[in-house]
Amino acid sequence: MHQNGKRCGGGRDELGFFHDSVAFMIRFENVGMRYGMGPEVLRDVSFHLAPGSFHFLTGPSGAGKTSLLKLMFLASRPSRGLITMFGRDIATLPHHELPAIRRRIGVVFQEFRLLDHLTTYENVALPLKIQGRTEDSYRDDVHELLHWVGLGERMKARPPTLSGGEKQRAAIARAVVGQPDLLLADEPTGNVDPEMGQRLLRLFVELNRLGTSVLIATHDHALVEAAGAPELMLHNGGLSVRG
Amino acid sequence: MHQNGKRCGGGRDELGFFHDSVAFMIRFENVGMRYGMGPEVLRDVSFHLAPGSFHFLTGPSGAGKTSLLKLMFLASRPSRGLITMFGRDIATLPHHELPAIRRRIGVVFQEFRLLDHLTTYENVALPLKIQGRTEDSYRDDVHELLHWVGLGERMKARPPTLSGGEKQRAAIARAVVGQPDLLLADEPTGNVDPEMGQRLLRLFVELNRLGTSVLIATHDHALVEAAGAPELMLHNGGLSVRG
Amino acid sequence: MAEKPENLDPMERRGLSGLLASLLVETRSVMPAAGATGVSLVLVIAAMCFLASLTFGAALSVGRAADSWTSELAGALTVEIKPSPDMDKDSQLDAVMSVLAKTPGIKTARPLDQEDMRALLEPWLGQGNVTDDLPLPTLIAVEIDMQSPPDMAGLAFQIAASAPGALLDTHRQWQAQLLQAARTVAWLAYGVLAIVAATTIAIVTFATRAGLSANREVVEVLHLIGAKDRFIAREVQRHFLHLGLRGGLIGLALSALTFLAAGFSGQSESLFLVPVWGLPAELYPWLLLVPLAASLVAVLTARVTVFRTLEQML
Amino acid sequence: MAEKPENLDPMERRGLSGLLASLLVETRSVMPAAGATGVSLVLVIAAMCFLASLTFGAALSVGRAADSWTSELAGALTVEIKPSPDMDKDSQLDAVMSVLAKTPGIKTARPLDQEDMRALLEPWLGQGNVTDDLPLPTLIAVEIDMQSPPDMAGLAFQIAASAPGALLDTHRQWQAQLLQAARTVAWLAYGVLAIVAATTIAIVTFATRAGLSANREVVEVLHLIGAKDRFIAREVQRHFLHLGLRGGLIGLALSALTFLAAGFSGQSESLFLVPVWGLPAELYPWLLLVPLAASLVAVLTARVTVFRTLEQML
Ligand SMILES: Nc1ncnc2c1ncn2[C@@H]1O[C@H](COP(=O)(O)OP(=O)(O)OP(=O)(O)O)[C@@H](O)[C@H]1O
Ligand SMILES: Nc1ncnc2c1ncn2[C@@H]1O[C@H](COP(=O)(O)OP(=O)(O)OP(=O)(O)O)[C@@H](O)[C@H]1O
Ligand SMILES: [Mg+2]
Ligand SMILES: [Mg+2]
Repeated sequence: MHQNGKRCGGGRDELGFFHDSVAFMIRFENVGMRYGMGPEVLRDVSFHLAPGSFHFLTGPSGAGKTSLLKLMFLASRPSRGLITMFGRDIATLPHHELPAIRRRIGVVFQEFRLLDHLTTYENVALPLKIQGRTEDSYRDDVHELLHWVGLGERMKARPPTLSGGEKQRAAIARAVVGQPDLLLADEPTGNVDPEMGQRLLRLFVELNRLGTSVLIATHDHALVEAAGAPELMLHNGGLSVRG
Repeated sequence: MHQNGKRCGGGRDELGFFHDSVAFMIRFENVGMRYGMGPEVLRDVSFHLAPGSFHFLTGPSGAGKTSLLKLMFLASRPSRGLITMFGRDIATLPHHELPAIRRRIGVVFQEFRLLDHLTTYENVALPLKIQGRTEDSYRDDVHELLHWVGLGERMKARPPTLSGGEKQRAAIARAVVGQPDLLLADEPTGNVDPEMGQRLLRLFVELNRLGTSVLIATHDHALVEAAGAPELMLHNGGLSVRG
Repeated sequence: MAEKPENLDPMERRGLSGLLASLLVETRSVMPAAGATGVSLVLVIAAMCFLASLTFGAALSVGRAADSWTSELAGALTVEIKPSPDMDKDSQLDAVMSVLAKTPGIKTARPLDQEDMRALLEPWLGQGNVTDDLPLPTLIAVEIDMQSPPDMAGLAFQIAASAPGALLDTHRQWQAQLLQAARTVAWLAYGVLAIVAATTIAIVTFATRAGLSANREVVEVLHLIGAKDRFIAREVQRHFLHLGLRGGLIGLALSALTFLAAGFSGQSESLFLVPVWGLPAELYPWLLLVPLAASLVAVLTARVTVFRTLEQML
Repeated sequence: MAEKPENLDPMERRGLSGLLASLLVETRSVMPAAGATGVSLVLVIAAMCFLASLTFGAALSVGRAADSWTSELAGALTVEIKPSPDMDKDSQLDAVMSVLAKTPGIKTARPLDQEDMRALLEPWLGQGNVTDDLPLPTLIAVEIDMQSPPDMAGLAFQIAASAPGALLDTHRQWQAQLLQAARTVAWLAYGVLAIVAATTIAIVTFATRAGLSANREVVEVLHLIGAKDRFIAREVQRHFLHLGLRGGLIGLALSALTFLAAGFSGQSESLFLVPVWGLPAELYPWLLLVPLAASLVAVLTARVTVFRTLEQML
């Protein structure tokens, strides 16, 4: 992985924004992954992402994009290889330090994974609530963000009554509300119209400008072209880089 | 709604393929719909679809595409107006005749709605099983269809272990397996790559050529352009037609 | 991919064993095989059937004990003959016995001998105190035929007339109290049974509904792709019949084992009315009613709930 | 959209009533308020607590009745004085009474008078048959202090020596049998209690786990967005504490009502050992243990299950 333009930050970056002063935000070395006894979904994947970088992750359906993201947001372990996140080898990380790392990562799940019993507002505020912040300190921010993604009117609706695209935008809002150091978005524009897609892309770019590293798995070529950011391409379990 | 090219069948169509010899497959007249006490999601929607036609349904996220489809696959009732399906007024249709009508409609749900405890094969075969057909009579067809949508290798996997795009393709396969008279697809290509999207479009076109009326709700402009079929556009609860 | 016909239904076997297997083992249906909620439903039903079978068994044997005891008690009379200066003891006895022998509806009449009297009185008078010179009344234990009991008033009159000092004691004083006791114990047992049965029904009902809510998505999808209400209901019922029977039989087995263990533990003497413990062998088959009832409740609940769900659905 | 601060937590009230309210009413937490599975969990816990409270109350009062009855029985002795040609009745009595008066550990000693004897014997001998000329032994009812009982062997020797025909009867024959009966009934009550308690624990455990499986997605999402295990466990525990307490208190209220109704229904005479029915007022507070135990079981199950789930998760 090499630098590309402004947004794809250099290897050694001294932005005071980051908690560790490490060279790489994420580093994969010869990572392999399989589900159970199945075939290897990922094979010898090696790359690194610098702090403040912006990348897309592409590949045909079933190529392993979601699986790769799962490794990054610590939802599953690799079957081999080394993964370093924020300068820490995640294989040796003690269990109680994982939540602190997860809080630095915002995730847009491909299946949204909103909590059906909470309102849209509560869903989006959840990461802040979990960090122990009081509602007074974040209420206005959350409202503003919800309006930005076009959910100002649906703030008190519960996810089952949202349209597909509304759910997706709520999921995006939840992922970015905490201004994470790393944003992982899995197909974040699959259910919204192109205009809304461009609007959401601006949100990601803005976030990136404030220091967040962004990685977006997508099939949407228009999005990739509009952003002009480098592309990690998965094919047959292997990773190659373009741009 | 007016005829467009070959695929958008004329008002009065005498294709022997259809069980009723009616002019319209679907006819909406001044249909309005609201959820509970909320605002009207659909307002004064009037249109008709001829047998054997092919249309897209577009509109911004939250415009009411899914709501409109729900009316067509008999999942909810309009709050006002008249809906005629296959020549029958659905408001006066006795309860026990609804299953027969539903069987003539194939639906790709936006949220897939596969049954998690059945294998992909069983999920896809379900509409046939429900019609009382024996497994011997459909096994080969289902296998062939699964291979066509690229799920040949994942036939025995259960939905929770499928990737997003794989689930979507399974949902599509389930909708088309019974060669329905009407296919309603809600965002059927949101989770697959453009190549697969084109492949799936070919499937729909093929089905349409065999006599199925097709209505696809989508945000994917590339798809709409590739098919060149007329577009129903939802905006602010109202419907307009292009093409 | 060469597809072997290995997804042929493995339960296609026929015959009685096939039927049994298909009742107990989940056949391939469109409902989810026992998942987390399925398993816990089975266990809840098992636990409730265990309790209900224990109570049912206990109530059955208590009820039966109380019944037989009541009829025994009601069938027993005593004739007392006080010593009289006007007639000697043996003549008194002979006169009364001949009256009893002539009366229809009397099964047996047996004068209590010295030994019986001693056994009766010694706890109260102290060992060795019941001596031959004690001027005790003569007692005759009379057993009547409960099917065609004699006319009590007439019998009492005839006995009093037959010999001076002779008196028919119908044990009224004792009987009132003891019958009341027996009735109370039986009522108690049935009351407890009613409470446990009601609780079991409530729990099975709610557990079934909870189990169904996990299957709501399945029901909805089946409905939307055109399954008939009856098809869905049949599938759901069969699913809950399996769960109910499996749970019920586990509970039944546990309770039968408990009764057997208690029976073998040797404490099988009867304590007042309560047979401590062990169920009479001929009552075991009745326990089968419990899992059947539980399954029925589960199936009916599932059926009603599914139809109600489907009705709301359009 | 002008947002009023109406989504302020309505449970922010403080104080005891606030605490109680927050225990019973679901406070706004990240766990789903009682949905379908929540409601059925509450009802299952309520039903089981109802049964368990009934059994617990019954076992408590049976146990207490058996205890007091046992100690009454064990604390009672009888001295029999048979008529003797060597000493007249009153001297015999005086001699024995003075021995009893001197012996430490004896609470009271009371000679039974003619009335007592008649009451004792009439059921056996027939009314009017216990006449003054019946040469009955004299009986003295002795009540001993169970805390510091007298030396039985010594006492028996002294009594026998004090007057010819005097004998200490420790009721051994009766006692053995009756104590055995009391003990059996008490054991039975506790055995039933144990069975019901075990069943309750099993059902609450499985119902809780079923309830949790509905919340698995919530737990997983919280985990993935960085919630600490302790936070998740605390939320889940609080949720199940609410459900458990709510169910437990419903069950408790139902059982207390049942006891009260039974108490008022007038059948409050004691039947053998079984107090039929009604719970002594001072035992009601003990019933509180049942919902507390049920909530504890629910909370612990939830805690263990959540931690196990989280451990599997990385
Ligand atoms: N839990 C699982 N168990 C077994 N196999 C799985 C599991 N999850 C995914 N797979 C398989 O691994 C492969 C990669 O899946 P993944 O979800 O990573 O694909 P993807 O690139 O995200 O695809 P899509 O664009 O369709 O979402 C697929 O073939 C999928 O069937
Ligand atoms: N069950 C419901 N209860 C209340 N409101 C609902 C419900 N379902 C949808 N809505 C609302 O109705 C509007 C239209 O929803 P619908 O799902 O039809 O939109 P859509 O056009 O399919 O959008 P998308 O492209 O995002 O899927 C939305 O604002 C949505 O929030
Ligand atoms: Mg994916
Ligand atoms: Mg939609």
